[in-house]
Amino acid sequence: MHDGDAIALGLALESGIPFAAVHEIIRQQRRDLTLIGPISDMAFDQMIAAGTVAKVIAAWVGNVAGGSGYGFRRAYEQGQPRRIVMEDHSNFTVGLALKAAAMGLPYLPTFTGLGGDIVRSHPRIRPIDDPFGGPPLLAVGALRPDVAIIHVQRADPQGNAHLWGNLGLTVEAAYAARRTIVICEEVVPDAVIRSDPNRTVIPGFLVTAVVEEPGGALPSSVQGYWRRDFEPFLSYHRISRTPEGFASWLREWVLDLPDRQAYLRHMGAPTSERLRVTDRRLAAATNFAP
Amino acid sequence: MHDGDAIALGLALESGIPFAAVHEIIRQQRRDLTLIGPISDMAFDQMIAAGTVAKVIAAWVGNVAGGSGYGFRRAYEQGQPRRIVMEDHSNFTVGLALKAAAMGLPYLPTFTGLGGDIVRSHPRIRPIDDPFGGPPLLAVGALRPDVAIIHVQRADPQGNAHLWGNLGLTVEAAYAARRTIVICEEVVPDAVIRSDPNRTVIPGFLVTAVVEEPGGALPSSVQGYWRRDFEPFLSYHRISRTPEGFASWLREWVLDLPDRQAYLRHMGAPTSERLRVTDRRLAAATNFAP
Amino acid sequence: MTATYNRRELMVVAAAREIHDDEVVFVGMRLPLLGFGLAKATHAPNAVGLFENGVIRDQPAETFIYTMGDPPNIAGAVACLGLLDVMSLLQQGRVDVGFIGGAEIDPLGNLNTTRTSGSGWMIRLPGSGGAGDIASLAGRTVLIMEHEPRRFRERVDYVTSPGHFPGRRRGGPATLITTLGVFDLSGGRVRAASLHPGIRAQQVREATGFPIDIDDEVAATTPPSAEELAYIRHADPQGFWTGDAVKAG
Amino acid sequence: MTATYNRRELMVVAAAREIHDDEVVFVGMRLPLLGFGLAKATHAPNAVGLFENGVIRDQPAETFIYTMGDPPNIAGAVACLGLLDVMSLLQQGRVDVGFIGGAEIDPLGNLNTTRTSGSGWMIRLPGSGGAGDIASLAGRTVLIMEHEPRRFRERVDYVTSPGHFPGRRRGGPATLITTLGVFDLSGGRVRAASLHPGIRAQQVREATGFPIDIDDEVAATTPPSAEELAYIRHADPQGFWTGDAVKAG
Repeated sequence: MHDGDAIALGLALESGIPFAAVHEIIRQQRRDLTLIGPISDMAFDQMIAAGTVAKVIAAWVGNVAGGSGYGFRRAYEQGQPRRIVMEDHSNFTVGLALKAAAMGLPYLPTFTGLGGDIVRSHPRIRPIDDPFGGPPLLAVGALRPDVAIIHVQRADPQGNAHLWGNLGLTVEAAYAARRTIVICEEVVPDAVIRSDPNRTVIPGFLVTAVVEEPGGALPSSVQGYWRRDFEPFLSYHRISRTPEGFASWLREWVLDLPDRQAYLRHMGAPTSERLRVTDRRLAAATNFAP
Repeated sequence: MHDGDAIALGLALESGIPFAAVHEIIRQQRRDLTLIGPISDMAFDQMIAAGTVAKVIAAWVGNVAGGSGYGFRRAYEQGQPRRIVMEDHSNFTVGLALKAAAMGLPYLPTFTGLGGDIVRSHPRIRPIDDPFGGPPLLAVGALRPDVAIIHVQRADPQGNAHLWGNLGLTVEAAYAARRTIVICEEVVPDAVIRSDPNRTVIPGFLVTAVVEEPGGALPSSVQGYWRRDFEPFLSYHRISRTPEGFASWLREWVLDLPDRQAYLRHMGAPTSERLRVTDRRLAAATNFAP
Repeated sequence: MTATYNRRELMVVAAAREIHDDEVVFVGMRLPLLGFGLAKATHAPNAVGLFENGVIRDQPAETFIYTMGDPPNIAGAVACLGLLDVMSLLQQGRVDVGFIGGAEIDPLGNLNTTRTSGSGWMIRLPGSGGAGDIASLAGRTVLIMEHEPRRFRERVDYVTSPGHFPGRRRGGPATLITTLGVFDLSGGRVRAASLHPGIRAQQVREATGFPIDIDDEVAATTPPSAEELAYIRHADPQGFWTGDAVKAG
Repeated sequence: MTATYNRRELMVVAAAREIHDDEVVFVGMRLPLLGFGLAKATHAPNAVGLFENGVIRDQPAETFIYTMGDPPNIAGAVACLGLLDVMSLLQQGRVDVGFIGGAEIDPLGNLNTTRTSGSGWMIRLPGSGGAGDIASLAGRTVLIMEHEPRRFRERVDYVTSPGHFPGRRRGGPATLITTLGVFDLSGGRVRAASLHPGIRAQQVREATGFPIDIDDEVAATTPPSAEELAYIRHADPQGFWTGDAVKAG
């Protein structure tokens, strides 16, 4: 991760948000980052309020539980702690921008957004004609992140990754990015991945690094591993209403904690036990025997 | 299925080819069909030689085991038993044509085929400019089948279908088609499908009909259910070299057999036992517990 | 005789009534999510629900969900696809009706959830999410709003989710459900279809920042039945979305 | 001292040598598939193989496969995606090298697998399959051909898989492996890199329907080692693709 990088994260929408990586980026005091994602939930708000962000390319920036993201609002409305540039999208247009890059294309056409202001004088979206004579469309230009940070359930050491539950734009971003970092609940033997090749949404040769970080997405959920912890989203929403409140949250939950293990300890065993999924609801048997 | 329909099948390439449906279409003496698929293996050749086909939209027409498809060659070279129109594609362009329809777009852009003859004066492919000023591209026009015939391992009564192993263009065709017919090895309770929603490649509301036809794809393979029977592809290749040979093959394997059950009986128990997958190589456990 | 209910519960019922059987519905969170479940449980058992994160459900989640990505919304879904898969189906015209909300609305049904200076200073809102796509591409849209003068503006500052406009290919706002009534937007203007019990026309006019058609004989919104209320209170036991404290949309 | 071998086996070895370690390879069937396995087993252990049906493998199938869709090619794959997924990776430039064959070739490396009148009457061939895409989009392509005069034409009747042409964005034919030798096509003309042991320049010229550069000191193709032969005969025990009877490409 370098200052000025364009980073895609939070791609599965409300689940699998790599908060451990988000907090580490804040601790490392990265600067001038561009954030890319559909609806980023409070991860983007935290990075913006911490002053690491110069630009946001997203469809929705806030706190899904609470609504407004106060860090985002302060940066956008008052330039505090710094001014940010916002490239507004809808979920579909940011998805098409990533998909275009994933397909090795300069753009993809769409009808979405016509008649609205998002696509008006947009740096990445232009009106085009249908070469077959149909009604006019919009061209959504390719968006290639420098880095995509993906949280999955399991991956092998080569980065071949099994992801289930919400997918959102995870696959598109992993294909599109110059570097893809896979964070997983478990690094597993390659035999586990090979047992179900249709579950491998990200082939290992696209992956730059594999990191085993159980609970690295908390307080967001990971299907089959962690429930969503609702309370931190609400309490962050309340406390981040003022810069002072955010600063105290930042100290308590990021700066004063060296890593995710410390975060989990600070969260407390009772909470993590409540959130950890222990019961099993397994996918039906699927036979790959040749 | 009606005369003149545009039918997509053989979408997973060499596996899951719905031969039972293909032979029934021949028995029903459908006429003037348009066939759509990537590499159709001998299914298209059989339908063409039987005189049911007016047009083929595909990247490859022949017999993967043997090479040339003699039925296709006779129709194309000599108009026997009838003249056919060929719309040549590459696998990528026929896939993009289906994907454009699946996305509700008039076309998708691509760089493939530039400098070659497939895309030259093609009814569905045109040169276009990159609205962002990059190098010129090609626009592949949307292709919307009237019917897509899909062979899957299991589906619930609503048509929610689990497919694993080769996917090819199955999903794109099911999304693009006006009507989608799902042929499955097993109709299963919806609980089986719900246990693994990421495995549901075709949502039921896109499906017009669900047919349980075990072995309906033989002699092509179905992962976890049937091995590929190699010999019938070679023997068909040999016998279909002459119109008389094809006629005798057609009588023996299609016209004189009322249905797929009769086909399996005619194939013989030893063969079907040899082809049936009995051992298990199960996908690793995947937990969806909330 | 009907049980007592609050306006949120009435809005959920009104939302449910906008869903017909066998329809494919692009479901939002909050009130529309409850409305979808209520419709499934009553008059629309065969409706199918799509969520912008890629989830497709033909029955509501077994337990309460705070976001569409919560694990209970995945478990038991008939399909869990990618965002672009469901958006493709939406763009293809396979979705009959979609629900969206907004901070501001104008007479054409344009919704603003991006930024507003209505209050004198500029306020940044979260943005479109999938709302702009649903507004653009669904067969028809149902809008859910708080009915307040500052939200009902002659012209919104920013059109996040386009309403009716010349050259629209498909769909557009059909119905607006507010804290005061149910309104028909299909004609490109706002006409009261029903006012919630106890709401007077004058009240609605005062709460609407632009001219609005209210017939003198305008009907009253049919109150929730005991069964409908029972469903809502089972689905939202804490009144998380339907308690009197919370905001709509 | 090297074991005896036939030309197909020599072509497999030549194909394997075109694959470098850590490369992403768009694998064909027949000889290139064996070449990929051989390269993995020898000098390119970290090469990854893509198949146009969506399969991604980092090791060959455990048992012999007749088509890339055969169940043994799925079992143990690291990924099984859709056709458009792997084509997207190809178009994105993530594939280093791809293998293709053809019925006819011209000096620019254009391949024809669609239709030809070379023999006087028109013959319809199966078509492109994925070959045209690999030829267009791979980082470089390796061509595999039967070396016969009727196949080596000044100009092919139909360009199914484009060779070198003005304005090409990327790649193009790098190497041609035939039953007679290995040829460098990178310059946009055909230059002999090596002739198979026992093959004379005159023989090659007579089998080539257009002028071809053969240096007097042209090297002989390095024969398969005993280890290489052992691998090939293990991977193709019946000589299904490498027996003397079969045809190349």
